[in-house]
Amino acid sequence: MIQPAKPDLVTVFIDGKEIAVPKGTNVIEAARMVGTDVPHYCYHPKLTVAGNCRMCLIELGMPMADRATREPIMDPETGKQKINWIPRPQIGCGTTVVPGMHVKTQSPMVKECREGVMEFLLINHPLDCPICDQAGECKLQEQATGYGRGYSRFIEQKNVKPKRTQLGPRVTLDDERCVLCSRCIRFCQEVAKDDVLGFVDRGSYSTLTCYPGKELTNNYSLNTVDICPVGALTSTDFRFKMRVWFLKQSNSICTESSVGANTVVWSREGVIYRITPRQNDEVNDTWMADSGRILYKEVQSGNRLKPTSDLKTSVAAAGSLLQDGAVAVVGSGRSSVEEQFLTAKLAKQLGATSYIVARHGEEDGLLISKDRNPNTRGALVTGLISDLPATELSDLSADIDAGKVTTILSVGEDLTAAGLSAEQLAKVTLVYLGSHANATSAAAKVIIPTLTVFEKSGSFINQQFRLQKFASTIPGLAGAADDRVVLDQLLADVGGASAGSDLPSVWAELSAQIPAFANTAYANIPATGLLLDSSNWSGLDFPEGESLHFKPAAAEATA
Amino acid sequence: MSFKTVERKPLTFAERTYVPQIVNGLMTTFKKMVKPNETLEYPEARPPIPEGYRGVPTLVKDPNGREKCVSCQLCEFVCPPKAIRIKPGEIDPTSDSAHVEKAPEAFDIDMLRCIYCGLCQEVCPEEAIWLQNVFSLSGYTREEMVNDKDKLYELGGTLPDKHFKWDQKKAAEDRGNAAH
Amino acid sequence: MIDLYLNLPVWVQATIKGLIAIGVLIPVAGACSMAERKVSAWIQGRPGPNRAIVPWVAWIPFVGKALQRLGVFHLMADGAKFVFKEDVVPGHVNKFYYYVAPLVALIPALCTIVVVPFGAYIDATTETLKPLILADVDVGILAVFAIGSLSVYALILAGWASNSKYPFLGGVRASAQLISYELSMTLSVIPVFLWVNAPGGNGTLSLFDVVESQSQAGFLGGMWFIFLMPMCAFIFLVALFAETNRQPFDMPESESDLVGGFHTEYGEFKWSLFFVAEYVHMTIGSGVFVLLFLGGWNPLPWIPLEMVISSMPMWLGALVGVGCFLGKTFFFIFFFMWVRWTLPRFRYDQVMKLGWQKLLPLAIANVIFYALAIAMIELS
Amino acid sequence: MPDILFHLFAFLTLASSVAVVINHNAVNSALAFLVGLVGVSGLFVLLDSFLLAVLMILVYAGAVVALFLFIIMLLDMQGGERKSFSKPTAVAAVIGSALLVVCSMTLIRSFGGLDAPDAASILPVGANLKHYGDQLFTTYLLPVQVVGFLLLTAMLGVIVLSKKFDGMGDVK
Repeated sequence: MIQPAKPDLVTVFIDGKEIAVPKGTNVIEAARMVGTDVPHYCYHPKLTVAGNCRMCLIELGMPMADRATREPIMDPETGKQKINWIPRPQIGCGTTVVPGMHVKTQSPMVKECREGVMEFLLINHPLDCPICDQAGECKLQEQATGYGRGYSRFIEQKNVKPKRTQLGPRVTLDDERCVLCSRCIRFCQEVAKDDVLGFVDRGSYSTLTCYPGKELTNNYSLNTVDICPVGALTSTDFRFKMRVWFLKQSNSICTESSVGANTVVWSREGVIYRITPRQNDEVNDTWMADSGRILYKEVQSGNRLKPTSDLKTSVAAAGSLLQDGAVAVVGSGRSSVEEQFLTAKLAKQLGATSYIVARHGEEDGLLISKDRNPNTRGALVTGLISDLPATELSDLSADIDAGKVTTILSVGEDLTAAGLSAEQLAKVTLVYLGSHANATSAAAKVIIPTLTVFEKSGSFINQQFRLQKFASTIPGLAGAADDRVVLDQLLADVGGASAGSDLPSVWAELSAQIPAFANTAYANIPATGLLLDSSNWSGLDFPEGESLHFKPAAAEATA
Repeated sequence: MSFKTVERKPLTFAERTYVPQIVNGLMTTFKKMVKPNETLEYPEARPPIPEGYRGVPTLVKDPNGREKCVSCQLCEFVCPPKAIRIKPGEIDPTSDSAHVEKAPEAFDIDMLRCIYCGLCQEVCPEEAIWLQNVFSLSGYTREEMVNDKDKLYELGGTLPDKHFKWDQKKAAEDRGNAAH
Repeated sequence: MIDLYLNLPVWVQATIKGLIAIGVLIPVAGACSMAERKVSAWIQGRPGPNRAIVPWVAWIPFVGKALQRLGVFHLMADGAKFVFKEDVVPGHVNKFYYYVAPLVALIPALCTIVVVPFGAYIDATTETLKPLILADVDVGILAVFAIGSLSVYALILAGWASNSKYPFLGGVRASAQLISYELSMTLSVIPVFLWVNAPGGNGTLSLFDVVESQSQAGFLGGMWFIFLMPMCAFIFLVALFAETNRQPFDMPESESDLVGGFHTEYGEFKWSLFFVAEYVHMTIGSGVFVLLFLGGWNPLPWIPLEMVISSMPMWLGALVGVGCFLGKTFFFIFFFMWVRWTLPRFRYDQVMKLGWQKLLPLAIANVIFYALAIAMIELS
Repeated sequence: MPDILFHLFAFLTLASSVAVVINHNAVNSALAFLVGLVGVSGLFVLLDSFLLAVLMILVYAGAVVALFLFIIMLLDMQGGERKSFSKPTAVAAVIGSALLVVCSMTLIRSFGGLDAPDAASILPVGANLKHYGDQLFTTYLLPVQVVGFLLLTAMLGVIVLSKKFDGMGDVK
């Protein structure tokens, strides 16, 4: 039964299955929609179509019509219109669907084409899977198994190419493994806008290389490693560290800036080995910055704070200090929404003023924004602050000098970096919650070690006011407590009403007290995030400029 | 189901007295007694180990003295009791076998866990891990029962294979470099 | 020396004799246990125990090694182990009988040696052959049977006192089995004594006389009873196996169905007493068999000991006699072991059936046959 | 020396005989009986009557008591409740007491009145195997055969009583 197609939809038949797809979709994507995999190397949904690997060959056909009369020619046997199959195979990636198009992805010809292409690709492939880092997530392995012939007829000498070229500080190239798909070249041209890669020589001597005098140094270079379908481009950092099949993947959010790139953290037995981007077409497509990929190293860094006493004792000590003097609370734009909410509650209970420290850096217009706090908007939404934070805590500094503040609770913020002097810190009683040691923790009376973002769960609100959740990827450092638990216990210790520190309880409170979170529960936040209503803060002048999938409110208004 | 009753021959008188059978039995056991022993006096005399015996897993070197393992970690993956633990590492670029690129930095087999299934040997793409003829392993502590890389190579020795896969690879590389 | 000994009071003499008997029998029993392990090993194609060695013995160049291979020190190690092991007494046993049972096992076993002659010498004064025996009483064989029959109480008591089902079953089996086979055993020796006590002679049950009658001149006189009365020897032998609880008749301890039978609840030294008692029984049983049917200390049929040792000094002659006797006895002990590692164990019902329905009628028929035969010979 | 031994064996015999009677446990009684038999046998030995001593042990101690024990164990006769006096028990007690009184009276009255028999006049029946045999097959042939026949009859009776025959239903 043929349904009338919607204006922007095109009806095609893939392996006899009828599907309506948006106009302009290519055959690979259309086939993906019916659940059929069309193997490919060079095609990448976020890049332009090159069509040079020939792996996605399929058979195409159009309904037959009389050339003169335009009358459909019917097949008397089936009673349906005859299909006019194109005698040669076509590439799926470069073919855009047209109404009534018929596609065969499983025909004998297609199968033979794939076998042939695989055989050609493998002719000069070094087959060093045992030492190749791509093994386990290699398209060549997968498709050789799925679509290859299974044996080799090649008895001649294989081509020799450079094995260990440093394309840049973070990327190593093994040219023998390259299948010349040009994804990396297109990425650099189209996404990173840093055109440094290209092919030289011809035929089987074709080699990927940097342009003379140039290096692949841009901050998105590791994305070429991600999109390389084979093991040609490998991350120098991850090189020979661990086989990917041992690694556990957990969804997380990049904390580098307020972009909030979606990531996957790869860990084994409590050790993180690498971070890769996770596709979110609303935020970061399939990319992320190189600088965000090394953040995991803080987990194992030498200046992690280690517990010296049990949590109960520390919390009691901190609680008594906080109840004694005039308190100021310095929250953090790096804390999760839940932690900021609990910090705000604690500040309210203590009658303290609360601050957060802004961090600004260079923005690159792509996936790094000016605001380097991943969760400034969370502090606004949860009511920890009511106005945009400053990079320097001058109010607090003045209060200390005036003696209005005698006790400061810092949630992971180094106050010296926020403009307070050592003398000022010496004047006040400091309680420090945090994961790493710094000048503030050194001056603090009570230190409560907490977890890094990789060891705990929670959510951030990015520059788009998109609520995104992250999961704990590895177990926490022994003895260090989750920030939520610490804050909740502190709250209870200073006489506040604790509603529990686990995510569902905190979110029950959040959805009840914060209008933006009404009817929201942590478990219901979609993997791609939940866009919040930002109209309450539209008056604020956020520092971020335009970046991928984000336009500042002001720019949007003028546009 | 059909069955057939087999008539048993009735016992003769001599058989019924049981005495000839006893005498026969005594003869048999006496013959056994004067025969040489069937058993081995173990620690001094060792049994012949058949070809393909699955003893303690070991790592081997190739005839050039290069360690064959490239730390692909397939054995670690396939090991049913998770007895194998590998820390991959890069070969020093100045070394002779730098073209192999990868070798284990640490390779531990916990012999308290090993079940001698031989899957590691079967899965190894480089023929670097072999279950050889050591069958008696003992130690005083748990730590002693974990064979580290040095111990594994000591047990394994050299595999006299003639593949020279990596030598050929290096030769091809040199040929290629010369051609350019 | 001998004078000194003869001047001692009778009870001191008896004590010395008894101690010597114990001092010989218990090591023999120990040696038997080791022999058993070696024989079983050889039959099964293994070397058997051959590892233990005392360091300073190992230094002796050839002998030390030989002793080690023979497993002699395993025997010592076992003995030491039995002595030093913790004396565990199960909580549910009848303490008195539990402790008494091993003694009851050992005492009758050691007592029997009193009436068993183990050699002979030519008395210098009378120029006649005298037996080497602790107490020469004319009830001889009957005393052996009588004292031997008391050993059943050890098994019954051990089984009953253990207050546990397997030992109990073992005890019950022991009592039934030993009574059953005692009849056949006793009946089987009657023809021998009929032959020895020719009508008109002085009636005797002495074992010395039995041997003497096997060492007379002439074809029939010098013939050992095993050739003259093979059926008697056979019945006696079978009954002897049953009486000493040896395979294939070791119903009371039958490991495969009764765990350990009557001694399941016993361990360490108490258990070793049962163990020794069994071997002492076996040794004395073998000795009695040799005396009755294999010519005792006579080296070969028709070659009496007297003939061999008449020109030797007294002590050497005595030694040759004892040697012949012990040689045959040890062969029989070996035979016991040989049979043990050859034949499978009977079922209990088979044991009972064999005892009552086969062996007893056979023994009675045997007695009647020889009684008639001897009567005919005498009358003719 | 023989005196000491005599007193020892005599005491052993009497004590164990008493123990047989008063013991609750049947196994204890049987074993006390065994000790009593050994005592008696010892007395025979002191009389130089080895044959009787040995036969005592062989037949009674070695076989009969073992059989008793076998039966006791098989039937699991463990003491049990003491029965209250019934009429037959009372009658038996009276008769038994009367007999005991008569015997005691006779014993007391004859004390010192009997001459010790001349040792030489006693035939050495139990001491010598040949004499024993002669007597058994001449003088005492009939009594022995009669008693033997009696035993055989008793045995048959036991078998008949204890065995369940086919067709007798549930008769015990």
